[in-house]
Amino acid sequence: MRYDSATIASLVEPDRVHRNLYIDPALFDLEMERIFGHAWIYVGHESQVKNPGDYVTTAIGKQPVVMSRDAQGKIHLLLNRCGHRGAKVVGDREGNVKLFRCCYHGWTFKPDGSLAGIPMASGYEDTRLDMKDPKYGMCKVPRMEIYRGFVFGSMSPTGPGLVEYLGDAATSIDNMVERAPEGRLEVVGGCFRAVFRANWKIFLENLNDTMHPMVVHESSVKAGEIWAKQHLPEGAPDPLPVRFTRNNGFPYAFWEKLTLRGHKNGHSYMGGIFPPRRTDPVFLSYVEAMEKSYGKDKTEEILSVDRHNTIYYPNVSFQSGYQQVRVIRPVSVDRTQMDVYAFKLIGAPDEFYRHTLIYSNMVNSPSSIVMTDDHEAYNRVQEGLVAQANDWISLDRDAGRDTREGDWLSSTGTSEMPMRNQYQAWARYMTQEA
Amino acid sequence: MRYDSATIASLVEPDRVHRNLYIDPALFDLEMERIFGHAWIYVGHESQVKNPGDYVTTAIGKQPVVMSRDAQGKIHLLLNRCGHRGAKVVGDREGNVKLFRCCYHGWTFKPDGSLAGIPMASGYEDTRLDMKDPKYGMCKVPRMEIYRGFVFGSMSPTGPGLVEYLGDAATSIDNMVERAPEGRLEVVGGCFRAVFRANWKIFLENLNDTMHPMVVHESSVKAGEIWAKQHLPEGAPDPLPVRFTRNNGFPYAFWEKLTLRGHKNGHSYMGGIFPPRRTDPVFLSYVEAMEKSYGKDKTEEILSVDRHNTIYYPNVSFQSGYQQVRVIRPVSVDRTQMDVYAFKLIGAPDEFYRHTLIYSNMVNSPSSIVMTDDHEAYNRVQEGLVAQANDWISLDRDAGRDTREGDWLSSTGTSEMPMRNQYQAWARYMTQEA
Amino acid sequence: MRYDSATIASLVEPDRVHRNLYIDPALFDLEMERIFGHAWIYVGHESQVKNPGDYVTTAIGKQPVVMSRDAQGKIHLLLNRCGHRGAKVVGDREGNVKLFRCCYHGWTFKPDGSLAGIPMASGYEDTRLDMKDPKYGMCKVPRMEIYRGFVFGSMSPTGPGLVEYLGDAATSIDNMVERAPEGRLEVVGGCFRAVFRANWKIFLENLNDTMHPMVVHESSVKAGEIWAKQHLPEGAPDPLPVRFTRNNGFPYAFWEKLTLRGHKNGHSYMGGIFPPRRTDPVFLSYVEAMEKSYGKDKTEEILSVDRHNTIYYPNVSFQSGYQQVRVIRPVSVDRTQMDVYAFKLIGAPDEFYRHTLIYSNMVNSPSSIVMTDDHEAYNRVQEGLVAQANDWISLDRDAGRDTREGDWLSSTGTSEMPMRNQYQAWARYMTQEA
Amino acid sequence: MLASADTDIRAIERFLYREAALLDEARWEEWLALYTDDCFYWVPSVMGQKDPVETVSLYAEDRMRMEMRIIRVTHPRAFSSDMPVRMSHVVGNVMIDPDGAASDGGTNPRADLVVRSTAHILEFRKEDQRMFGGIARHWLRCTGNDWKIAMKRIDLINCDAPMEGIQLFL
Amino acid sequence: MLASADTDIRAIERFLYREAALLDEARWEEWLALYTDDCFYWVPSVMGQKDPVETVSLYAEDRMRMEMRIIRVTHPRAFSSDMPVRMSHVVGNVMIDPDGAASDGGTNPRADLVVRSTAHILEFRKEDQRMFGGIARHWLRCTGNDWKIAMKRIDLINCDAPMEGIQLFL
Amino acid sequence: MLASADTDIRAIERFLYREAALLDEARWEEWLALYTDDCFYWVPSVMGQKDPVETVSLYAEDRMRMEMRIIRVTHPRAFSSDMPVRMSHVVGNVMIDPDGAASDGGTNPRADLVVRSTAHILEFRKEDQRMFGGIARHWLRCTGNDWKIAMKRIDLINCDAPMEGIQLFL
Ligand code: FES
Ligand code: FES
Ligand code: FES
Ligand SMILES: [Fe+3]
Ligand SMILES: [Fe+3]
Ligand SMILES: [Fe+3]
Repeated sequence: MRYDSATIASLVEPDRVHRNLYIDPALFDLEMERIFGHAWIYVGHESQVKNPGDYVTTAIGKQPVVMSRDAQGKIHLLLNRCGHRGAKVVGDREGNVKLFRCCYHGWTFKPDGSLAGIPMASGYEDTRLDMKDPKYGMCKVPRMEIYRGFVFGSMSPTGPGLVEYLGDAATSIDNMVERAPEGRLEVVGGCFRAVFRANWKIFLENLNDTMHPMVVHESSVKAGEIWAKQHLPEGAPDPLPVRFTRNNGFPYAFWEKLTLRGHKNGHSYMGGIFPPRRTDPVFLSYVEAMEKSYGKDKTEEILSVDRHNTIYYPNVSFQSGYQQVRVIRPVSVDRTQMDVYAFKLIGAPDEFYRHTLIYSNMVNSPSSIVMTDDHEAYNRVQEGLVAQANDWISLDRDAGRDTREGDWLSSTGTSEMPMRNQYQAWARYMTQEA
Repeated sequence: MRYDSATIASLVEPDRVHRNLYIDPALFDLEMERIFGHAWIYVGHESQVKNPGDYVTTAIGKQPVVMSRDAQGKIHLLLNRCGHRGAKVVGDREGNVKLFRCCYHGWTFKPDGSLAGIPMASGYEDTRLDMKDPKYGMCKVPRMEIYRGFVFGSMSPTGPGLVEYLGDAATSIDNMVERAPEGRLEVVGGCFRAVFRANWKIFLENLNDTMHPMVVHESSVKAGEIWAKQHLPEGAPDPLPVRFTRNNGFPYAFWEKLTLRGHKNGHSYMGGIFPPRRTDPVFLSYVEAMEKSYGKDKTEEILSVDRHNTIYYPNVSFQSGYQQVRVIRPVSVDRTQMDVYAFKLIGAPDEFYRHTLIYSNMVNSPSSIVMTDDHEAYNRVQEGLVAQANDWISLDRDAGRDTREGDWLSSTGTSEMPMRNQYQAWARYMTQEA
Repeated sequence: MRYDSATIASLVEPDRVHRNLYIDPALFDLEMERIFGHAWIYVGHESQVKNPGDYVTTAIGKQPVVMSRDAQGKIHLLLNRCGHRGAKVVGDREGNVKLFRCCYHGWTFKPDGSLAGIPMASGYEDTRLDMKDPKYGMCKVPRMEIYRGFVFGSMSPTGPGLVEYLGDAATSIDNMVERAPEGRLEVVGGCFRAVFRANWKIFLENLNDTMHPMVVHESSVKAGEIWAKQHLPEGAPDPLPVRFTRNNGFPYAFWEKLTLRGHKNGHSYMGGIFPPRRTDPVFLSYVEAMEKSYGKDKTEEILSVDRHNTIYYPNVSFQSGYQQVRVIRPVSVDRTQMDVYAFKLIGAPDEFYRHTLIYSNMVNSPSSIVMTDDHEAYNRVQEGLVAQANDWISLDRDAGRDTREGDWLSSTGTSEMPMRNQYQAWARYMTQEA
Repeated sequence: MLASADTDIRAIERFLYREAALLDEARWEEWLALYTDDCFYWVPSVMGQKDPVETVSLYAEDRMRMEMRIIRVTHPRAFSSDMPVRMSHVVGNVMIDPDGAASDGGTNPRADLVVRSTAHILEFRKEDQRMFGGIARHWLRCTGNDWKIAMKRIDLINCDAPMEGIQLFL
Repeated sequence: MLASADTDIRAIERFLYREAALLDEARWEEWLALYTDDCFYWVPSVMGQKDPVETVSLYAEDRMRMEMRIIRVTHPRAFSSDMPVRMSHVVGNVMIDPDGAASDGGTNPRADLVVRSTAHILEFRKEDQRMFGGIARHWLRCTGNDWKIAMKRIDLINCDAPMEGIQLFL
Repeated sequence: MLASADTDIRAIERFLYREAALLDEARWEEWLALYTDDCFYWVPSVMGQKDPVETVSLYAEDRMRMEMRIIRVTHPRAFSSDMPVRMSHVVGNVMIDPDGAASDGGTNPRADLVVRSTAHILEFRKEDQRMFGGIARHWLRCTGNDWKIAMKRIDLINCDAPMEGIQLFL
């Protein structure tokens, strides 16, 4: 089925969306074109290509992308395709090169994608081939912008700039960066690559869905509670693994009181669910380092920004308190890959990063006792939507109660506002033919 | 390719069908809509949900379905999808619950599918959500009817009732039920799930195809014969395993004389291939139990109804003599799942059920030495139909010789009448746009 | 997307082709219809069915085909599908039969495909079925022709004859046959079946692509060089394994000087890369045998024909010097199967065939240290072409410098002329509707 | 003592390896010769199946049915096998299973010991491979100076999954 | 000397087979009882990963987290497991690994020897199977007349591939 | 007697496990050092292939070609390996094979005994895994107090199936 804009618009209502959004391959292809082909897509962090010649492979929707740093230290986003006959140039995940070299006929490319050399170039005299024509190089992703070290790309040559796009949802990124005593972050070592059998939008819905944790995560909530009851003296502070699991079990009243804000471009964030100030020695020595850098007040100001997941529509989520960044790549209408990165706060004590990793391993690993339940829930939605029972998916919770201030919608912490907000953005993108 | 009714009609002729019926995914999707979306589809047996709160998961075409029994003992057919955001509610194959609970946000549903509870329902005040609106529950399959314990569902709110639909093809079900001294049947334990790589209709064609056994099953026929020759004294009665295999090797004359009748709704049945009265002690004690319940004459009458496979178009086959029910779920145009159930005749001696299981294990198991050859034959048809040799599949055998009496067609036992009859029904369904 | 001829024509320019040619399933289906459904497709060699009743299974595009030899010694090409209900008749890869027998209902067919017998044929009296009607047999591939033992089939009843089609590109076949002292070839034993994840045309492009060996095969070139340096005295002759690997590393000047000729029907060949006359005793005794059959001059003439790969568009490549024939079967737009046969020169010393096998095992095996790099290069092209960077694939090398003589184009040895030539043929086929 | 236990297990391993080799090489007669006349071959269709008489089984074969399967598989017209099935068995983690008797499904075979092993079976047919895995239990009866198999049970981890046809013994 | 080496390896094999059996039968408490109180269970996410503290790991669990995982998996509301996961472990190629200590990722467990084996693990869930494979290393501590596992490390050959959720211990 | 047989087999198992470990860790030089100078490495392309000289083989390599393969795989420009291939070998069902000599394909290697085992090999490349399985035979030559491999033959159950490229030794 081919969709015209009117049809597409009719699939999204203020308080519900049509089931086809999740299961129709034709809509998925359109999304790759109109959303992932236009919006700012998160591709990586500067620190993944520290030195001249460093590169990593990443993606924009289904487009294979290379992020590289040239000799002058400038970062570039290239489509991973040779200008000759189209071979994927970079096969591995990361590395360092002077020149990229295509495996097929040995054309070479500078880290900025420009064509550096062709064996026996004489064969191209008086032909259409022009070595300066970027088409014969590794083509650049039309636009790239970097916000405080985080690299975004857009497949569209035109459109709002990154800063305008992020709007002041960017404050979550700001806060994550400022949480580093030296104001710099770094990706160390590997990342997680998880796959679930569900549409990518189901993941975005989940990130600020505060009605799911106590249900989906009940078994790990209980694991934390039961373990604590078995092993800890009454009223002892929760060790991190207990906190990371049992907090999902907070009463509804807690979640209802959380801040929940949605930005007009589809972004949104929710308030924090972990105590912003911990009392363990590791955290205290971290605060010390912070105060050394920023002074008491500024530190206080930074650490009091207490947010859990911040979504930058359509493909990334930041969790600043434990420095987690989750990036998705849609694979097909019913399959999505999620990459999870843990960031190191430069200037924080080494032990502090250990805690970040404990969070990653326990909460965001493919073998996590927490996240596997989220993924199973996504899969269940995809399985259930096969049923034709009803063409509509409900987004009714607290519908009609959102309050708008400027670019933002606010609501009670358990509202489905963030999803309604996402689908308004979705409809905007999807009805832009062009 | 999109099919209009005229095109579809042109694919079925009285004595042949077009190859696209088996290989075109577009036709398969239409079948799911127009046949499995309208006809009465067999979903299970009452005894699979004996007690209040019992449920089993099943399917109507590709629709995931739950069969449940409520506190009042009433049976319901529900689409396995949550009224909130569409998650599949029931993940396991069977169980017992007071309420179904969705894994995602904890909405609960009564066994009749109605919405029982929503955590923090306050969030839905003054919204479109109405807890009484079935759309927010687990939707009911539009129609359900039970015939003598066998449960059928239809995705269409209108159409002929089940009794009218089965017509007096229902007599095969009647007979299977009456074969229980207490007039009740029961599914015990598990079932077989077999998969073949062929279109679902090829299975239906096969069930009353009496020209295939001596060829397809030649190796197991020989297994029975050779084993018997090696181990049995001249003229000794066949042990069951020998009978179950060698009987497929009866001479053509035997098959030609078999009854073969086709009902206008696509159903059909063939005469029996096993001696209706056995002489072993187990069978004799069974007859005794029958006569105790029914008396001599009625027992005689029941046991003299001698039919092998009865097909209820489009998805189930009954074999009453050994209480086998085979149900298919189309998976894709070239893949089909078949579930096989063995029924216990309530009131029959335990040993009698042992014989039923011997039949199941030997004839209907995925590792059967009989059925695996049928499935390979189906796969071979699917593989062969890739060849464009000829657009038409022959159904010529005894074409033009069928005799009609009321709802029924009759023919010689080796006629392809049942397939011709199936495709007449197929064309009727498939040309009902709506 | 459906393609009209104008659109298709616009996808091929003299010096570049559109990316969709490699990735659009709709174009692939059209190719199966218009190219593999019309052109002469190589299916096998007479010696694979030496004796009456011998058969082998093969394919024309996606059509399953049987090559058989009847009692009179005549070879036939049959579609592997039963005239009854379409089952694939031949399940194994090769064998010998009096009659083919369908596994489903036992219809039998002569090696020429004609219907030989139907169990209980009486059932077909006065029906549409006519035992003489080829539709009820195993249908013949519309056309078959044999050139010097090599069997080709065409799914189109009309079109140029094989000899006209091959044109004098046939000289490469002539030469391979003449290289047998007795003028006959033979396939012995099995063949290789390799699969790569790329479009079939990428393989054809590669066969006369002389700019790739020194790059793609660099690791095996080095393997040969390094091993030689480690183990051989200065200036010692290369053992075959060294030659088979290191020769790919010849300097560009060598390749540039190679003959490269493209025939109007899409065929092409390149000059040889191995010394046409070897000095080892095996080769010398082979020359002796040749001279005994042909005399000195004719032998000289035969052995001086020095060609590497000759492509017969669209599915086979001959390498006469080591008697390698590589045949492709397109599986899907991004998957291709390649079968590799090694031929024995009848009359050559046994040892000579050993060398042929050493070549096969080292260069054309799925575990070859040479070919695996080619296949990875094909896969890389397929992976890279996902990137929308640029709609066009460059065929610029030496564009505009091809010289035409009659049916032939000539160019420098490193030109992309053969690919340009292939795509001219491609466009011709693909724009023939009907 | 431990040494002898060790010796025993080695001999048992040799015996099970031999059974696997005969299966992988389709030497059916020799394979069957490893079984007692009153043997039983059981592959349940339900995880932890109680017995073979109350619910269906993938295989529940006495010697008669095993013989029939062999006649059939080796028959020239067994066309399901005209693209032969090939198997590769790894017999892993061989252990004496003191509690093994409990899983005999009430068949109460006459045996001297129960051996438990892990079966990983790779199957090839046409152009596809599939993997079977699970727990195999052998009821072994000591006969003179060799073993015979009185009963074999294999609990496949996918015993209740939809399955394409299985031709051979596992 | 060789004989005794041989004896040892047999005993170690029996021990590892027992661990695998407890995993395959989901007997979690008994399984955990094979581990020391200061145990560490590690499945790296990078091939040849240096340590568990500088980069993420699929599993990097001390006994506390192992206990939590067991509580969770056995909890009735662990709905990810309402279609149970089943596993089949082959423990192959069991060898004493003299250099094994080097791969402890700096955790320096107190152990008497390191055993290296090849793990082939077939997993079934819903209707699918998948295979895990790689090198398993066990740091064994001798306790009276039995062994305990002070640390276990599994290097999966697909450790850095995109993966669907893994529920259980490998 | 049995004990010694037992001892032998243990030593042979250790030897084969070592070979597998070297393959899985890509320690090619050490791996090749297990082979004799006149060794032969054979993977037929046809089930039960008679010999390596009348029909093609997936591998039919003398030491020279084995060395070349190793040079190539370890060469920085072996781009087929820039997404490295990883393997995991289970060596199962190790048995002395008295009739093994018959399957030497006429190469008649000088060896003291033939060992038969079951090979289950899991391979990972890019993001996919595939499984190889079949019968491995090692022709072992006694050299002083250790073994060397004079010939290795692996009969894969999918030897004649269409295959994607195989990079490494199996
Ligand atoms: S395709 Fe990259 S150099 Fe030719
Ligand atoms: S999807 Fe079922 S409760 Fe939300
Ligand atoms: S399909 Fe071939 S005989 Fe019926
Ligand atoms: Fe969650
Ligand atoms: Fe049948
Ligand atoms: Fe090449």
